[in-house]
Amino acid sequence: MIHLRGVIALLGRFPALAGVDLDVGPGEIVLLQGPNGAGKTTLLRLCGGLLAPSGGTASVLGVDLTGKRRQVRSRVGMVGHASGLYGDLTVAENVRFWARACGAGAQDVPAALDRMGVAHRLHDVPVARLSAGQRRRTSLAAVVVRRPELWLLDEPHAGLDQVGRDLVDTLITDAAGAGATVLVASHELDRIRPLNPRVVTLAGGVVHDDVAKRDPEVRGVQGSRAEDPAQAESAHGVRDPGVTGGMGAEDPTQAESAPGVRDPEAPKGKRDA
Amino acid sequence: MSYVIAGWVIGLSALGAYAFALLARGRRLSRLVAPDRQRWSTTRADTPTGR
Amino acid sequence: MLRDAWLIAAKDLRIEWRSRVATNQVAPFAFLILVLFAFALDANSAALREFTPGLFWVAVLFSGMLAIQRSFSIESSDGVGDALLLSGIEPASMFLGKALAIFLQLLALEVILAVAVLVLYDAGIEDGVLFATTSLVAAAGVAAAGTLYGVLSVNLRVKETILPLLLLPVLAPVLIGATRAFNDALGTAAVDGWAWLGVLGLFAVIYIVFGSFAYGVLLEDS
Amino acid sequence: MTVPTNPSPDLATPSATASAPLLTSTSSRLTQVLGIGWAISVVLVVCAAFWWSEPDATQGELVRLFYLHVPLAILEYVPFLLCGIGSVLFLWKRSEWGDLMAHAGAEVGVVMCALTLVTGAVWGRPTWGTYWDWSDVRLVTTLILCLLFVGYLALRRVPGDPTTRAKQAAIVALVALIDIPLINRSVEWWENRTLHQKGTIAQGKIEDINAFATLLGFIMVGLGIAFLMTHRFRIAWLERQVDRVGLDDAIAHRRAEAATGVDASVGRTPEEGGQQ
Repeated sequence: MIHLRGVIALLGRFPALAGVDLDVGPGEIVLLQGPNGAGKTTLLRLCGGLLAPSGGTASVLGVDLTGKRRQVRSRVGMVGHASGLYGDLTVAENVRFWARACGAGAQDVPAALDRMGVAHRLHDVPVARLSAGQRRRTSLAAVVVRRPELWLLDEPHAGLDQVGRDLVDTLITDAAGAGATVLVASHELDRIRPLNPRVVTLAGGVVHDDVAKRDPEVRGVQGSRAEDPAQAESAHGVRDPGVTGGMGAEDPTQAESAPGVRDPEAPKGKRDA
Repeated sequence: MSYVIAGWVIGLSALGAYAFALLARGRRLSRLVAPDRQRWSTTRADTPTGR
Repeated sequence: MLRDAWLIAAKDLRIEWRSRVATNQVAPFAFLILVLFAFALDANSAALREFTPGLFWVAVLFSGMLAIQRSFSIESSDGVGDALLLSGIEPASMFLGKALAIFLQLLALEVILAVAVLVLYDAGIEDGVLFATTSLVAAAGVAAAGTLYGVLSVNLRVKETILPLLLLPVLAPVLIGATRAFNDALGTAAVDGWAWLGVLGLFAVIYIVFGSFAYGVLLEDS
Repeated sequence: MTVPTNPSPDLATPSATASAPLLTSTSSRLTQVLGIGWAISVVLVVCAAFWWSEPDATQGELVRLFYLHVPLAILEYVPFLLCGIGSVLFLWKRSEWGDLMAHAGAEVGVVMCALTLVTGAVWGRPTWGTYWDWSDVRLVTTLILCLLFVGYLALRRVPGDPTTRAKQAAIVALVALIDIPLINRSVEWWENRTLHQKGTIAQGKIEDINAFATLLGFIMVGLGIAFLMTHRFRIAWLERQVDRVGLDDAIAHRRAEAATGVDASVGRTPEEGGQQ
């Protein structure tokens, strides 16, 4: 689904991504974490075909990003910090517009709004008058109607109440269960951990740490209580409902101090996806 | 006739000033770039000229 | 492709209708320009009548500039620019949709301004068909060129200043041609207005075709 | 008048000493030849214009300004045309070379264009009794051409991603070049409104002008354009190199952020970095 090799992406003259290597397969849930400015949002935008790589090779959904990026765009669903909604249009008009714009029928719109728990009385309210949480739910509904093959979620839980957060989690699990790939950038590890994601840490525009690339022993120690070989598989994306521990109980920052993964130039273990 | 002289003086001095400004700018900039990346300063006289 | 274009145009018009920026700000501004011309020409009724065609089109261009900026400011708000790119709509459809919405707004502006000059400047229409056709074709040209330059400047920090600087010289043939055609339609000078309409038509066709191709290049900016 | 002062011809520079900054300018053997040729031609044209040619039958002494003005007015289109070719090359093949040539062409063209307007106005004052005449097609066309490319250069100076800016500039250049014939035709028709008599240029009394001096004038302006374009192109190329060196540093710095630990980069947002 996603194959990045030495990808460099510039924001103006600033190299937001300074050589990212990442491979993600279908059905995987990847949690991107890292400090502010580590390049998480840029990586999501790049995978969505919104940003051209300035160096390296990148292919997403089988499309080379240096070429026809537009073929990727219509197949991804992206929720970012901005809502992507027109403030002067109502909730229903917005979702209907985006559904039609990406070629989906407008008949799925009520179902999508229901699924994201947007109350019926809100359908005819202009988006500008919604609260941040309601707006986020509407944005997610606009993505749901697209049935994307790749989900790119940037802080999807921000501004949502407990019910909304649970809805997002269900959305992520269902999407991955249906074979779609999900990339989530989030600081809320506690929230994501039950979904058993593959944790990728970005820092300084490169992949600082990737659970899937650790040695089995290190992964065993870092990973969870289990020395279970299935744990490695779960990190590779084959969803194993039996394993719920995911990253395990240790402080996630410890992962960054793992030996041998510090140098971003170090040879990367290949994974097939 | 004074108009003719004025026209020539304005025209030539403006071109000259622009040319000197370009040369000065080129000198300042070329100090910042390694000589081996200035293709015209190596071994070939036929350089990219824009023509 | 035309379906997508209409989708975009309908969305734009709906937003304009909701927000009332065009009716509350752009149209009064256009009217204000006409009033200011009267002050500038020292309340000289004869001069105002004679220069009605030129004044009319200058007012259209300046207020049209506001409409173009407004049309692209709604696309730069709250991430909808990215969302529109992600929708996978063909750039040519986006261009035609945005241009169509701007075109219809310009037409509405022209109607208001036409009524205003007929009343305020005491202008009289001699050739109604030429008047209407010129308004249509000139608006199409301005909308096409304006859409192209609107998307070009939308993400620049200096968009308010760079758009008129780039666009107004390009629109010079439209100003000349539409003014001359109006000279004929309003009977203020003996010229062949229909020949000038040809220039306006050529301008519109060139920029609609060029814009449809160039819009995609400009969208791929990030 | 603008002989490159660099004493060492680059052809003689051995590769062993190439690293020594013998040449710290945009000059080369080519531009030295062009520059010297240009200086000589300026002297020749001045002599031809003021001493070797006779006053014109209709214009009198004023024709002497024509040997500068006419070549400028005609050859000003060459840099703009190069700008257009460069823009097409960039859009078509993503040629960086084309992009730099387009930028150079636009700037040299605007200088030529402005000088055409100034010399034309200075000539118009004694001829028509006014510096400016709206009924002259070439005056108005040249003015709009100048304004179009002033806008182009303004866009070029807006800071931002070089590739984005190059694309936008290329589109603007093509729009301007498409617009020029339209403007020219419009102004020509428009001018007929008034009964103002046409300018002498429009009637094209080339035979009255001293052919030799005119030829020299064209050579002079042509050499000038070649000289200026070469230097301007190299400046654009140097600027791109400086930019690129900065970029390599930035990437190295960015990677170092990761190597020195995550804490170093906390609080640094892409937005802040993008403005540097």
